[in-house]
Amino acid sequence: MQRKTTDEMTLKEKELSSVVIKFVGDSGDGMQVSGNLFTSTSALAGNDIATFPDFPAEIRAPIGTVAGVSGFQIRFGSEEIYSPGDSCDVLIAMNAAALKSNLDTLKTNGIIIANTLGFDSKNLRLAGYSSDADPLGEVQAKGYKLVNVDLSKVAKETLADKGISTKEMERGKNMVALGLVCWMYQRPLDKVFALTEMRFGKKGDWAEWNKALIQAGWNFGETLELFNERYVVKPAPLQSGTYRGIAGNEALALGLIAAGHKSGLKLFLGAYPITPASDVLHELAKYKKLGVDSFMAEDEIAAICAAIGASYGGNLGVTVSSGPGIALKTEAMGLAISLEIPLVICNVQRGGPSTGLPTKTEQADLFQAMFGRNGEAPMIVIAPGSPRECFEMAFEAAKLSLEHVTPVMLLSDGYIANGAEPWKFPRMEELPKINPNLAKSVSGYKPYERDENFVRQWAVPGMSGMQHRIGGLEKENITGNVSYDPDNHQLMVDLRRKKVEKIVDFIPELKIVNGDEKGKLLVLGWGSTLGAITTAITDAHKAGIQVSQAHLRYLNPFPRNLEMVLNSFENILVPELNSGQLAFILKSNFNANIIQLNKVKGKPFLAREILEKITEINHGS
Amino acid sequence: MQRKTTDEMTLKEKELSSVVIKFVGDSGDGMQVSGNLFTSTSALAGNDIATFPDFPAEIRAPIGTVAGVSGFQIRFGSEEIYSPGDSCDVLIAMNAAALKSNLDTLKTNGIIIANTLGFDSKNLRLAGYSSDADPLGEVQAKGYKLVNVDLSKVAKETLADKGISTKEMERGKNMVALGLVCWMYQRPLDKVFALTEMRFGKKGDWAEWNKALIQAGWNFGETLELFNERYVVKPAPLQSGTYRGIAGNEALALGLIAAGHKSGLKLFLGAYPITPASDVLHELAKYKKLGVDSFMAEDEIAAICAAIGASYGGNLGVTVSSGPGIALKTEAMGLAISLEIPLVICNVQRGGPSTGLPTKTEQADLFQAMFGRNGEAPMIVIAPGSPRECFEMAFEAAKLSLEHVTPVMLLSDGYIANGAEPWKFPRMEELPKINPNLAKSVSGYKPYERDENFVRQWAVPGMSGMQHRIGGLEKENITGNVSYDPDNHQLMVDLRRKKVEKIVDFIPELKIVNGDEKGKLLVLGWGSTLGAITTAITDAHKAGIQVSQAHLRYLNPFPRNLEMVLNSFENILVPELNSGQLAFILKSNFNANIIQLNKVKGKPFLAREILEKITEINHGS
Amino acid sequence: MEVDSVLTQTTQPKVYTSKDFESDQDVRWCPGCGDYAVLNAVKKVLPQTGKRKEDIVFISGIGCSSRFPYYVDTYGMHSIHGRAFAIATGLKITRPELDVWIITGDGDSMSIGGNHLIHLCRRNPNVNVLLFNNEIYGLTKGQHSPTSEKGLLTKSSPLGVIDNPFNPPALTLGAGASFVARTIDRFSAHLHDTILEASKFNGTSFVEIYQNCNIFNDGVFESFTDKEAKDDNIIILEQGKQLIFGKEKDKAIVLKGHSPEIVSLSEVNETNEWLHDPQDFVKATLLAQFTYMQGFPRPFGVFYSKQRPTYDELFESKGWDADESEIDKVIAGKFTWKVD
Amino acid sequence: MEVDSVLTQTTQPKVYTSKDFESDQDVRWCPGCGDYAVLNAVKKVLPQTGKRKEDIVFISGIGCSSRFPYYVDTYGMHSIHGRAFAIATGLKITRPELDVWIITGDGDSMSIGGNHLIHLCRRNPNVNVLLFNNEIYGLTKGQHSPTSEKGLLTKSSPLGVIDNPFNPPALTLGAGASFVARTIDRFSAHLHDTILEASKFNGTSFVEIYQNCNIFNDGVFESFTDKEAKDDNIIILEQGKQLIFGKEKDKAIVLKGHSPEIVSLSEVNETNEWLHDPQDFVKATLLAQFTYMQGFPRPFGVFYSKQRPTYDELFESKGWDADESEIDKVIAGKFTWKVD
Ligand SMILES: Cc1ncc(C[n+]2csc(CCOP(=O)(O)OP(=O)(O)O)c2C)c(N)n1
Ligand SMILES: Cc1ncc(C[n+]2csc(CCOP(=O)(O)OP(=O)(O)O)c2C)c(N)n1
Ligand code: SF4
Ligand code: SF4
Ligand SMILES: [Mg+2]
Ligand SMILES: [Mg+2]
Repeated sequence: MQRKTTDEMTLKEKELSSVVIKFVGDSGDGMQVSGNLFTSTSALAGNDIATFPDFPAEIRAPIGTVAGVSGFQIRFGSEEIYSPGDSCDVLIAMNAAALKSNLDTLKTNGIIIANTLGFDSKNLRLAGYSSDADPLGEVQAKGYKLVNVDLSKVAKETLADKGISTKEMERGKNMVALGLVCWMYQRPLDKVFALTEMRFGKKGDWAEWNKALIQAGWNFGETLELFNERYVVKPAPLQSGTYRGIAGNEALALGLIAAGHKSGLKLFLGAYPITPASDVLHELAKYKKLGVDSFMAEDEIAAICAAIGASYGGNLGVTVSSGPGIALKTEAMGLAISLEIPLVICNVQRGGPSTGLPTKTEQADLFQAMFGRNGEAPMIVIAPGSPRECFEMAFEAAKLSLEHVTPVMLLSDGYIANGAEPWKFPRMEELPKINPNLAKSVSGYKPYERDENFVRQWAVPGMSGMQHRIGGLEKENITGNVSYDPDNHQLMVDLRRKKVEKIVDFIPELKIVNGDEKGKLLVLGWGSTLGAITTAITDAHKAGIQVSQAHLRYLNPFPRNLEMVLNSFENILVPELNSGQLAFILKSNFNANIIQLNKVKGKPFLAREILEKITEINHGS
Repeated sequence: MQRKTTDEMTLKEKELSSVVIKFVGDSGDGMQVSGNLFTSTSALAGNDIATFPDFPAEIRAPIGTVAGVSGFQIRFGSEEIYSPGDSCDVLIAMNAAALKSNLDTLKTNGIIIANTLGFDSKNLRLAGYSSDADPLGEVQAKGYKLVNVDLSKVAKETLADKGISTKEMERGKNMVALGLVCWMYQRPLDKVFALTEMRFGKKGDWAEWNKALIQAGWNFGETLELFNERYVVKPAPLQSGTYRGIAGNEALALGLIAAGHKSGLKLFLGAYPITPASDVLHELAKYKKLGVDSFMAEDEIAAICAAIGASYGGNLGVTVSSGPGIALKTEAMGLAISLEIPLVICNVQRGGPSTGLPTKTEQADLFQAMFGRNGEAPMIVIAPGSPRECFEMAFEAAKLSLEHVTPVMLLSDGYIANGAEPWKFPRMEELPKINPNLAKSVSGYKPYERDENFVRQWAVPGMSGMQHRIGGLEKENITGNVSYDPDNHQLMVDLRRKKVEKIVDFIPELKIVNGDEKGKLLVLGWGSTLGAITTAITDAHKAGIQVSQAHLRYLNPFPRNLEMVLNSFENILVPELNSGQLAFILKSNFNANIIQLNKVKGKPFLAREILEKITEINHGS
Repeated sequence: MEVDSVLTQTTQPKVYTSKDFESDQDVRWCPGCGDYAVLNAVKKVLPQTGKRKEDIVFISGIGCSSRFPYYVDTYGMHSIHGRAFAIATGLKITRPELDVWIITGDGDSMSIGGNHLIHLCRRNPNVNVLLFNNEIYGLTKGQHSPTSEKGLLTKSSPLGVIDNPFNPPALTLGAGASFVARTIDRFSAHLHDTILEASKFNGTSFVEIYQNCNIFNDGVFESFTDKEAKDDNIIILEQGKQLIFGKEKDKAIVLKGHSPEIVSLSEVNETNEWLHDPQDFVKATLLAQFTYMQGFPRPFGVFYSKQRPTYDELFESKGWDADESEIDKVIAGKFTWKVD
Repeated sequence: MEVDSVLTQTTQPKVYTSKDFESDQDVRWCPGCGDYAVLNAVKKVLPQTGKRKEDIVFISGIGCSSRFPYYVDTYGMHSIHGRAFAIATGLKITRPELDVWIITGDGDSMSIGGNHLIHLCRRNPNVNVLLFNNEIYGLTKGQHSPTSEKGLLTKSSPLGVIDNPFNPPALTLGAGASFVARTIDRFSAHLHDTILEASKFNGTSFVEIYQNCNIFNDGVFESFTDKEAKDDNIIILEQGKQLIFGKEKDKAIVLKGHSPEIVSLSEVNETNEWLHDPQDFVKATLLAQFTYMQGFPRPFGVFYSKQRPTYDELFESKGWDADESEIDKVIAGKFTWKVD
């Protein structure tokens, strides 16, 4: 192989405003590590970022098969980034299966960096190619830019003298790939090394070796005539401040911790593992030393019931699950609603119905959240729109719950739970105080006496002179004694509803975040579609289409001005990752021209899909 | 006391078209027995009838207290009777507590037959009257007709020589009351005696004694100047045929038995007791000898899961519960929806949320039935309108479920579950055959291949050559293999929805049952409000108000012509025993002027309440 | 913290009488129901626990027995069917200073609540479980329960129960319970003492209380309470004492190897003598087996009582030791960067 | 009846080989997972049951192990988490002629499914339960399970598990199980034989299978499989044989009264000799206790096996004996009247 130095060749340098790359390989290939390091590097380079890991289905499949492919997608740019991108500019494919299952996400003319060894006949067979197939030849024929690199060989050469087995040496190939990509996008090597040290420690063999591997990858790019271009992605115009990367589940956990501390109450999590919600348990379980109590219960019912018990005891009780687990909590949610105690129920939604698609994303539990209980059982429902919003909205859920002494459901989903973005995180002193509506004076305490917001005072065991008994039977207004009185039942049903409706006074109005306040078309999303919608709107504006955007974070009750907002537009496009659940609710409540855009594929929207619909409506009108 | 014979006095005879009487006393006073015998007697007399028992809250309270009052209301008439009546003409009150808790249901100028001993100072105290209260005096002052009868004394006199204790003799007072009421309404004594024999046997002391007690009551009316009127209620113009009395829960059980037999499949009930659904289990448990399998499981989840197992094995799996139990079944319902197997889920609704009002009625689980599951999980939902319709609709639920191989939810409620009416019951040969869509040919069986109605063929264990594995994960179209494919998921979500929507071709259109086909006002009800609405409509028509009536028995999917029907009326009044759940769904689906009438008091509508609303709308428009 | 500030307003432990624990609610069980006896016994035990009223909490499920919390003037929750165990666990481990009682029925605890019961037993938080076993579903008016004897005719079993009944002491021992006892509504002193002992035990104390439902299952326990019959049908367990029973106190149960045998008192000797030792798991298991062993008297008393670390101790709930700056650190995480 | 008419088309019992039970689905456990061994063993056992393929049904819950049904060419349902027991009960009692297997994990069966498991044990329908105990949640990637040992560090227990683990044989025996056994993925003959014996048992047969999860809990059972260590750490139960173990087969477990003791083989005598008797409930309970008894070897084999009437026999499911006229009578009820 002929080697040249960079000086000798004419290497074009091209400036890009945003790039999507995806590391894909076998579950054991360390793609998440490379991806994460590249993300941090890009963050330090000042780019805006969104990432999404793409794990294989639950069980580890045999090495080399399509079922075992693990990916990490990152989009970084000099402009604001709202989503990890519809399609990739660069695919780093460690084996044939990785290429096979991800080729359709690559842009026309996109670059494929193929790890040579991963495309040998054994790997082709494992990936399910016929014995005479030549996938790499085919992709070239299709016009993709193919860069074949023997990453394993570089790794082996780099670690040749370290006295470790070939297999272990080859494990370094993900770092070589990282180095190569860092070279392509001119990420400063010193920062990459610093990050590597943070991750693998400063001492120990692998700390050094990994740096050597990255350097080898970089050199490989530098010295080899693999590419005729190199790219520059300048810093994005981000707000100044200190940032960190955050995934939704982590943000959710942190939001709860912050809320607990701000309320002066202990945070208690009752949970039972379930994909994609388990990480919230894992995260909170770490902070016992700070006073966070987490309890893994025997099932979801026990989990919510333990949280109810904790709340009853004057703590901030929280339970976290996903669709099937939330289904099991239905009866106990009714109890919490009837008791009127604080409780935060987080549903990190996944594909349904039933066990469905555990590792895939969906927004199809909105109906369950709104309506899925026996009797008249209204509950506050809110939903974050992005990973970092999981922090804010978890905090908000706890705040509403404690201050209004009533359960709150928070709807996240697999997409924002695992997706990550930079976050200009707040300091605790910047966060509002939470004032749980605890009973204050002993004299004449009545458990179901309410204030002007229909909120009852919350007395907890240990408070002297306020002993009382409550339960799931209908309660007499004010006293809380069991009551079968017909009029009292009507009254209590109404009061519980009014209490939830009254929340409208405590939540922000809906804002038009993009576009005009009035017009032909409003795109109204909720939850995790925020990024894709924002990208689509931005693209639409670039294309000269007049369209506005608003995003619902409060689903029950709706913001006070929603009706006004809806009335300000001729058409309302409601994109949802379900068959039209929010649209159904809107239609019932408001007289607006609702146009649905639905996708139930276990995948987030592509911005393109939304843009197409916007364009279609724009043409049509 | 001065005695005269009937001949000596001028006793007016008054013809009435409909009468409401209520037997009320302590739980131990035998009110249900008197009520039931009077009902049967009136049935034999050719009247149309509706009855409603009014049990005390769950636990037997101390004798004589308001909490322990048990009542039995019957309305009988020479015209068609649709509901047990808003208010009573006659109250037979065995004690002070009975009067206290039922006085508000008595019509102005209504008759109170008061059992003297039940109003002694002890009973007044137990009923919560102050020591100087004179409730009987008060009711007279208010214009009610008070008839004081020492029923216990008559009973004791009648049984004086039988060698039983005074306490036992006094137990006969309910039969004395029955005899007296029979005299008032001229029920033929021979029929009453025959019915008494049916109930207590022809032999044995009490068989004879009861007849003597009834005779004594009759004689008491005959010989005493208690009343100046006696009443005639002529036979109603009922369709000719053989009738029986039927309560909703019994009808539900019988409908399932009939459906099982008609389908050739074994009926399997998996249930866990819960008020007001338990009677369905009790009823079905009796018929083991006919081939009905009933299984009392350890909880509601096991109950539905056992039913799923039974269905999976080729039986007609059924589960029955009420709100809180249905909540627990949520996850498993999702499984049945995903598996696409037959399953009938009956919810005998009660007051909610949570444990709520277990013995009271409500229609507030419609949302739960329609939307209460994770993911896109549509399910057929149907609801009977009266006790006897519980038979038809249970049969229909089973038929739709078996023929379309999909779960069906049936919504009954406490009111029709316990209420009873005459029923011209069908013979088995008159019922349609049910054709479960069982797999027929072995070759190339594909578990999720569908016919033109989107219905899959159902192969069950034991069928050779059709072995297959199914589960709650998303399934590949046709093969049923696990599939994570995005497009397949969308396809399957759509197919499951279309299958349910397609049911519209197999259900009857909505009929205007009363009034014109077009007009200003349609009253559209669902479920147990049928009787009260029909009464109100009939009354409205009598009052010259133009209003039409239609009743939804199919809630998902709606009948094909619902939109057309709605469009034929200026206003649609939707009375519901909830806060407006059907109204909400209608508003979302149709552009109609929906007016809600809601009552959440644990009690059925009074016809009057609906009539008032009709009148109000009529004036307003 | 807000809760604390209110909590510290509270008074010091008081000396209570049974009457102090009467609530303002009418007791609504059927006249003659065995539940009354248990309520009375508990109201007598509570003053002896040394706990302040406001630090005592009764959590129940659903059932006749589960109405219990309404009738004691402490904190209380009448929750949902079968879930009292889980609710009490969440409460106790976050507020270990509270005295937490669980009230449950045989259906509530062994049918729908079975899973939570066995998990409670293995975890061993310091709570007291009073299981009102009437071998029937009272509140729903008479269906068979998981403890109903085979063949029992009820509304739900018109052909007789075919399910083998659970043996509550055996089940809880198998699940790892650390304190297992049985008593009966009609022996008021025994009832009182057993509940008192349970309340003192540090760990989950499980007390099965035979409770007569005079409406739907009247007389199921008659052979243990009937003056004539009872002495031959019951055996009272007393620590360190022999297992002697019979009207004449002339029969004893001994161990032949690992097998229990009924002998006349005179046949007891050093090698076969069985002295009751509640710390002995195997003996407790054997006693539990008597429940359904033909010819053996039914044991009442403490079968097993052996302390081990409680779940609330191990769980180590504490307040926010952290000040805001520590939370700030957690929120910041390990890797941050600055944008100017 | 329709089902019957299709069912009677079926062929007579065939002679199968293990291969006949291979389904068309790729097996998707991690390479090295202990689940493979169990699958192989079951596929070898099935031909020996004499059942037709179409009469065999595998019902599982959710978990790695619960993927099992996809891999055998019989009928099967991969149901929902913890509910296989209930589903299998409904199936078996209505179709008693079927051969019903339940596949479950330690989380599936002892955590979320605990209640259904204990009720299955007490009811005793003739089904076979294979519990894949890897002392971890595999499918959800490594949380502690109810059988995880105390102190285990997992994602959900970063400070170590504080819950006392369940002892599966003890729990099931306490719940009234009639057949309880334990085996392990790595002893293929023992695994095969135990499953075969379970399949032959008429009643609920509960088999705990120690199964290595080489991803999230690798090596938990190493001391029982390690060549060097195992002989001192395990004891193989064989009917009628003494409880002998140790590398030199020189140690025995004997009964001193009701207490098990480890002695050297030479110390065994007539009075203390312990011959394994799976019909002896008390001995089975003692064996179950070895699980967490310091210094005692872990028993493998059939702890307990005692027939009693099965639930499906008692349930007596039958078809519609009735013809329409009988149903007509039921519909008419006791009291009818005529209107002309
Ligand atoms: C989820 C749910 N299922 C069923 C019921 C109905 N229910 C109430 S109490 C009860 C059983 C009562 O039996 P037990 O626990 O033995 O208590 P007892 O009344 O005998 O004291 C049942 C099935 C309910 N309230 N909630
Ligand atoms: C209702 C519900 N809760 C939780 C889950 C998530 N979940 C799937 S498998 C599993 C536990 C798996 O552990 P185990 O039963 O031991 O099986 P293994 O994977 O170890 O074989 C859990 C919690 C689920 N699928 N459904
Ligand atoms: S039904 Fe039975 S358990 Fe319930 S209160 Fe009455 S006697 Fe007691
Ligand atoms: S995670 Fe563990 S139990 Fe699951 S397949 Fe992999 S090795 Fe087996
Ligand atoms: Mg009970
Ligand atoms: Mg496991």
